[in-house]
Amino acid sequence: MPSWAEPVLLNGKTIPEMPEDLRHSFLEFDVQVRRGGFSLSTQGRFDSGITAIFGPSGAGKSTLLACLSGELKPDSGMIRSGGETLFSSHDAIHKPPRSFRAAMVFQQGMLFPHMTVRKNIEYGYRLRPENDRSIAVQELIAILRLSRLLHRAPNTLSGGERQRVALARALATSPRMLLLDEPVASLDIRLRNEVLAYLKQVHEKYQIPMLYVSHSLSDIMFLATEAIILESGKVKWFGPARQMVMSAATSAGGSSTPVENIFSGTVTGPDSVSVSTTTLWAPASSFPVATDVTVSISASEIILASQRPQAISARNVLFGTVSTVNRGYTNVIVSVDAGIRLVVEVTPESATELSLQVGRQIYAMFKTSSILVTPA
Amino acid sequence: MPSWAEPVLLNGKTIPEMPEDLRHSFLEFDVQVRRGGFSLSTQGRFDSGITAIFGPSGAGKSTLLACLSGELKPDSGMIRSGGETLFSSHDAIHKPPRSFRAAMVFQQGMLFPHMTVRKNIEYGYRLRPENDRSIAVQELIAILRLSRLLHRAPNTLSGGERQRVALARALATSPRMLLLDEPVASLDIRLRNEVLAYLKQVHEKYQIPMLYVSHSLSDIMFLATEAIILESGKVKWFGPARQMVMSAATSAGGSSTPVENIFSGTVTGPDSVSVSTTTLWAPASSFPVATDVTVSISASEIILASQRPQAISARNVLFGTVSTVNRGYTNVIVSVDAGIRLVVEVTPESATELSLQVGRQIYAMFKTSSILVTPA
Amino acid sequence: MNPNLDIIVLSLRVATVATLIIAPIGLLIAAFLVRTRSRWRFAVDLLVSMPLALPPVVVGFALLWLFGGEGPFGDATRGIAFTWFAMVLASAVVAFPLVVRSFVAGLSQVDPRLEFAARNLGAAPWRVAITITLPLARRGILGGLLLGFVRAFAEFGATIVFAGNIPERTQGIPAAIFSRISTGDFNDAWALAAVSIVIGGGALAVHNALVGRAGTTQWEDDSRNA
Amino acid sequence: MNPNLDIIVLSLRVATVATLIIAPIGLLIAAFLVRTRSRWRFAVDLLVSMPLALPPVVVGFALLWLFGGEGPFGDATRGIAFTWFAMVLASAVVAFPLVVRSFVAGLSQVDPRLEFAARNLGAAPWRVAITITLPLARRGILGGLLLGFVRAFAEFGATIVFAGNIPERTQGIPAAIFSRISTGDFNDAWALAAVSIVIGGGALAVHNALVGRAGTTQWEDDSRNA
Amino acid sequence: YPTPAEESTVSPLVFAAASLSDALNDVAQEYERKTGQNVDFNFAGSNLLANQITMGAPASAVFVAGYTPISKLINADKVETGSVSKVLYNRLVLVKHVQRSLPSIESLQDLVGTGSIAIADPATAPAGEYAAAALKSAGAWERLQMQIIPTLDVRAALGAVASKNADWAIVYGTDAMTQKNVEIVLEIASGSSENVPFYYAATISRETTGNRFIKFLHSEPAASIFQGYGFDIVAP
Ligand SMILES: Nc1ncnc2c1ncn2[C@@H]1O[C@H](COP(=O)(O)OP(=O)(O)OP(=O)(O)O)[C@@H](O)[C@H]1O
Ligand SMILES: Nc1ncnc2c1ncn2[C@@H]1O[C@H](COP(=O)(O)OP(=O)(O)OP(=O)(O)O)[C@@H](O)[C@H]1O
Ligand SMILES: [Mg+2]
Ligand SMILES: [Mg+2]
Repeated sequence: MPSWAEPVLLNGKTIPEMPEDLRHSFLEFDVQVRRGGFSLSTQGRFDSGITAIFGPSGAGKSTLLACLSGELKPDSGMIRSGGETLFSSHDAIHKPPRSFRAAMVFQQGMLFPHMTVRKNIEYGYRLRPENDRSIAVQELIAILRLSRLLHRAPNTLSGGERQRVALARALATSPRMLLLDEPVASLDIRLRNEVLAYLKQVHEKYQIPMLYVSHSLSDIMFLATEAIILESGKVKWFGPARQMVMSAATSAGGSSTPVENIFSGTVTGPDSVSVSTTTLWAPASSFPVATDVTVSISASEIILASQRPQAISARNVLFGTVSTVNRGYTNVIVSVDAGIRLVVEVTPESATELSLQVGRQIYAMFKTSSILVTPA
Repeated sequence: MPSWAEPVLLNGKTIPEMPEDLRHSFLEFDVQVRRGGFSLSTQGRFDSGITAIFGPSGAGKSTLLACLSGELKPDSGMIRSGGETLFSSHDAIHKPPRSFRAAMVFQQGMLFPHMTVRKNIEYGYRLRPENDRSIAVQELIAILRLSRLLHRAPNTLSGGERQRVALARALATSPRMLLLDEPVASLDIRLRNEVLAYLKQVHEKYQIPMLYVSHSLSDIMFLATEAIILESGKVKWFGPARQMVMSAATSAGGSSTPVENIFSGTVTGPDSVSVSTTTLWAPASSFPVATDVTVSISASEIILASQRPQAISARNVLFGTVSTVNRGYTNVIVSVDAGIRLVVEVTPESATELSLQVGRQIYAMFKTSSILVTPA
Repeated sequence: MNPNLDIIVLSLRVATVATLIIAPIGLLIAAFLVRTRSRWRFAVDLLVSMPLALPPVVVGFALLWLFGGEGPFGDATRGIAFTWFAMVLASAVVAFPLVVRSFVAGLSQVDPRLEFAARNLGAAPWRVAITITLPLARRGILGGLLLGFVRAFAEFGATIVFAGNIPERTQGIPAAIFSRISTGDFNDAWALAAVSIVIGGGALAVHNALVGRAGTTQWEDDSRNA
Repeated sequence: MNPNLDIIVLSLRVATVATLIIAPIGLLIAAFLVRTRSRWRFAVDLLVSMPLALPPVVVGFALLWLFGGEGPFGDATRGIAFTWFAMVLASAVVAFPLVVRSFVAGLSQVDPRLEFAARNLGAAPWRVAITITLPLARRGILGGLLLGFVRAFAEFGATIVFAGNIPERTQGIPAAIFSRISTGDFNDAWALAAVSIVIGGGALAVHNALVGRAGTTQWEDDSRNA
Repeated sequence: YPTPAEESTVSPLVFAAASLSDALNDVAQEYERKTGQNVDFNFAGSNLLANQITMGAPASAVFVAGYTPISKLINADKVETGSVSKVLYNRLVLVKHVQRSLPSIESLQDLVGTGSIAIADPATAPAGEYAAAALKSAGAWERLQMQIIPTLDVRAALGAVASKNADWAIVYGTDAMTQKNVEIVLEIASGSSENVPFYYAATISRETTGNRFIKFLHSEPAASIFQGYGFDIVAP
């Protein structure tokens, strides 16, 4: 049974180990494989959520996907999906890639050069029994903006166009699982957001589990529920994506990648959400009232004050008690219990000025624009 | 002579046209080319800075680089670099790619599959006369972390490793110009930052002009001095990179991509910078005092208040006068003259509450962590 | 020219059947050579290439021995020599190495990752072979078929030894040319040689049309000429 | 076996020289066929392939006519026939189409964007050809050289007509085998055939070693077997 | 062209029928031992040799089987008519595989309906031409049409029987001697015209070294070598 690499400390909290009897584990694996000097040795279990795979260049992310798609036969170990053993060195089982039904979006695209874009997209689609085709090609073409490209040869496509075709081709197979290797790396911001939103929608609609390799914390934040950090072929960390993002951001230590506060909330009005009993002013959104949403607030955008501020453009002002203080070299991470538990990043100087210590009562304020509301 | 596409309004300011007699224009071009249904028709002049090329997928960014590197012969037009005419349909000049000396980092890597990583990197290096080799291979190997990969075949490299080798190969030729097609798209955050910092350093040290295709505003912010926005094969906009980023961010309209305030400043202490006569508290940095730096502050992280806030963790509090108010659907962009000119993004509700209007006197505050200080 | 017409038809038929026989076997062997790591690879490679290393006449004698009553198959295959089918066999054996070499070249240029992509999308191996491998190897495959057909069509040495030179039965164009030359019928001989060249050129044209303009890249396609 | 040794050496020399002559010309023609859009492509292609469509004996007669003193070059080329060099010419002509086809296959699988990458890095066209194009086309190039060498080595029909079968002068292995068979010296004939096969196998082994294990991908390389 | 002075140093090149190669190599050796003169041969099928010479091949002399090739050369003015001489004969024999039980044959007519008969192609090989002539003169040619297998040359006909692919073959007696698993069933003719004559002739416009060799071919030592190989000598 898989046992997780040593959990890392995140804001003073320990990430619990995965429970042994995770009921809905959709994919279970324990694979070892060597490639020249590199060796991958990972194990894990994924449920039907979206799992981000994060890690430095050369960590083994693509290698792991290659194993899980049946492309690369592991040296040893096992891969089980939905109760079916796809690979087991012990039992000498090695099912063909077809049985994996894990559609792959390759880092290099891998479009069939001798087929038009349409033929590429329809390749796997046509191989599915008709009553099994849950995702319509027409929909994919529309959403991924491919209609102008359908009759083109892959080698005439731009980088971003290739990635979209590869994505459409994979989705068109109505796969049991989706393996995405940096699928939006060469898309512009707008397309990237659209594609990510669509992936999320696909996941909600069809409950297709996804493994999503990305170097972008904001993509992961947006899309993933679970996350794995791979380093040198080993799982360094596994847990909820939001915690991973925080961990990665703090360990990166820079102010460029934000530490996020992430809450489950409910929409209570056109520009307000409630998180447990606290109501927050959020940017205007079109979510209907009572929608379950994820609310995230960047830790660096929260301001602390010892007195209640007056006539201020920050519309969210909460009162609470400092519960932990972690001093770093360039910043101090403080958590404040204010009905909700806020993680706040301040400078060491501010921390001193405000005499931040456990038990200190304090105001926390942030602007509506600091709040990101996304579907739960 | 090139004439620019209609300038766009940025926070009420008009971007001036490029002066006709830009003295140091290093690269001048005016190219038209058709590929199937797509046609590129652009003109421009670059000085020896770093120019970002920004634009949606399929806009023609790679096509433009192909023209400027001599890979794709334009249907008509001209390309001049450092006074030398490299291509001119009028004069039937079509110099070989060698004469362009514009080293390309391809979107698809294009490593030579039959050579080791080292051979790849040294390929162009060895072709330079010895006294012309300004960038040492050893340095590239060290900075791009390639030493472990030198004897490997390109097809055993991970996506990020490939990109780094491609970059090293191009830099090793000590080119007269560097054409970069999303060179950091599949690098992890840390490597990406390192590579960008190195590119900047290379540029400072060797004054190699660079054209940098990227979808990442923060990369562009960090690296580029000028920027071009390409759309459907046409230059939509040309101007200083910082203004492009602001423009793109506001036109994207979302809160996810920040509007930035960007200033030239000087380091005045370990954690302070001055912008004109105003001193700001910045994150601790290692820039020596008196270094010229670029200071940027995200517009959405600035809080406005009608009274002077007391005992607050935001260490920068400026007092000024509202000079412009632009109301959008989901946000209001306000500029405040407070010694420096700050652009602030607030919600429509806040704007109402604070009765923001031109002439209103107001406090603007932001945390040190909201300030990004980068080399000028 | 009427007897010549029969000769031409016979040669076309023999070359066509020979090519059709070689193609599938050649593909299997080429796939074995390209895609396996078997220790037998070199042995198979050598066996397949052997007819190339021998003058066709020698191959003819070898076939005569192999399929004759003294050979390993004994009397079972005795009826083959000096028949139409012997022509097919002789030309097939001689053309085989060329076909396999070309197939090997074609198959080995197919990126296995593209084949995997197809399998990943749900295709069974045979479907991958038909829809991905063969089309991507088509330059080598079609080149091999062209070489095979033309070589079989022009085969003389092995054929005349193994199939004889029986007018109206085993006398194809090459044997007919040989006879015409020997009897000093040079005009007829050159006419038949010209026919050979025309048919070879036709095969080449068909081949070129089928191969199409491969190898275009993003910047170097034919849209510009369109 | 002493006279046989001379025969083997002669055949090796002829095949080697023929291959060396074919190689550069074949490369130029293959490059022309692959890289240009010339209207002459088909004509050149056909001309080059012609010897393949004809029985070698016919090719031999064509050469004899062409260079024999009665042809277009008149007496200028009269001395060539029935010499060592005639053997070289005959085998070269017969092997040429095979070599060019293989070269064409090799060159057309080279991604022009890689060639551009090299030019972009400062390489002149000739350097690109040597360092990028040829190595990337090496499967086709080496395959062509192998085919050419082995085919030239086994050439009989054209050679015996154009160069004759003069012991110690123009009698290579194939002609020697023919002579041995003609006089019933079967042991000697088969021994020489075996030598042919061994030399062909040697060429194949050298070829395979030079080609190396091409076509490995990221996941399918040989590190696992190492 | 070599002057007479050079004549002794330039060896003649004799275009000779392939079936003579063993015997001629021995004869040439003997000749060289006796005269110090070297002789080179070009061995191939007689019709091919004739065609080569017609097309300008540099032969000093020819030594070919059957009348057709030599007459072709005479008609083309390629040989000195006066130098043409019939040197020897090769007998034609009917052979079968030793292990094959076939009807016993008394004369060529008996072959009708008995199985396939391989003969060298009458159109291209003198041995075949003479075999066909023998069958014609026996009155069996027309009726044997469906049984006849024309082969590349006489060796191929022999090979067809030796490998049991054909039932009968008409081949040179000299060849039949070399093949252990065939036996001679019938001598086609004991002397006369069905024996295949081999002609020697010097070519025109070449050095005359060919003429000296002819004298040696008719000499006693050469005759005994030829006889040793099974040829019949023509009385000079
Ligand atoms: N055949 C091989 N020989 C040696 N090392 C190999 C081989 N194949 C892969 N590797 C190494 O294995 C490591 C993992 O590769 P992988 O492609 O999985 O990385 P990755 O995590 O996807 O990185 P990236 O984010 O850059 O794409 C890399 O360091 C790579 O160099
Ligand atoms: N041969 C062709 N036929 C038709 N259209 C072509 C051809 N080659 C390129 N194009 C189109 O030209 C446009 C510009 O391509 P280009 O590669 O320059 O885009 P890009 O700006 O680099 O996009 P990306 O960010 O996705 O890489 C694309 O829409 C592409 O589809
Ligand atoms: Mg990867
Ligand atoms: Mg591009």
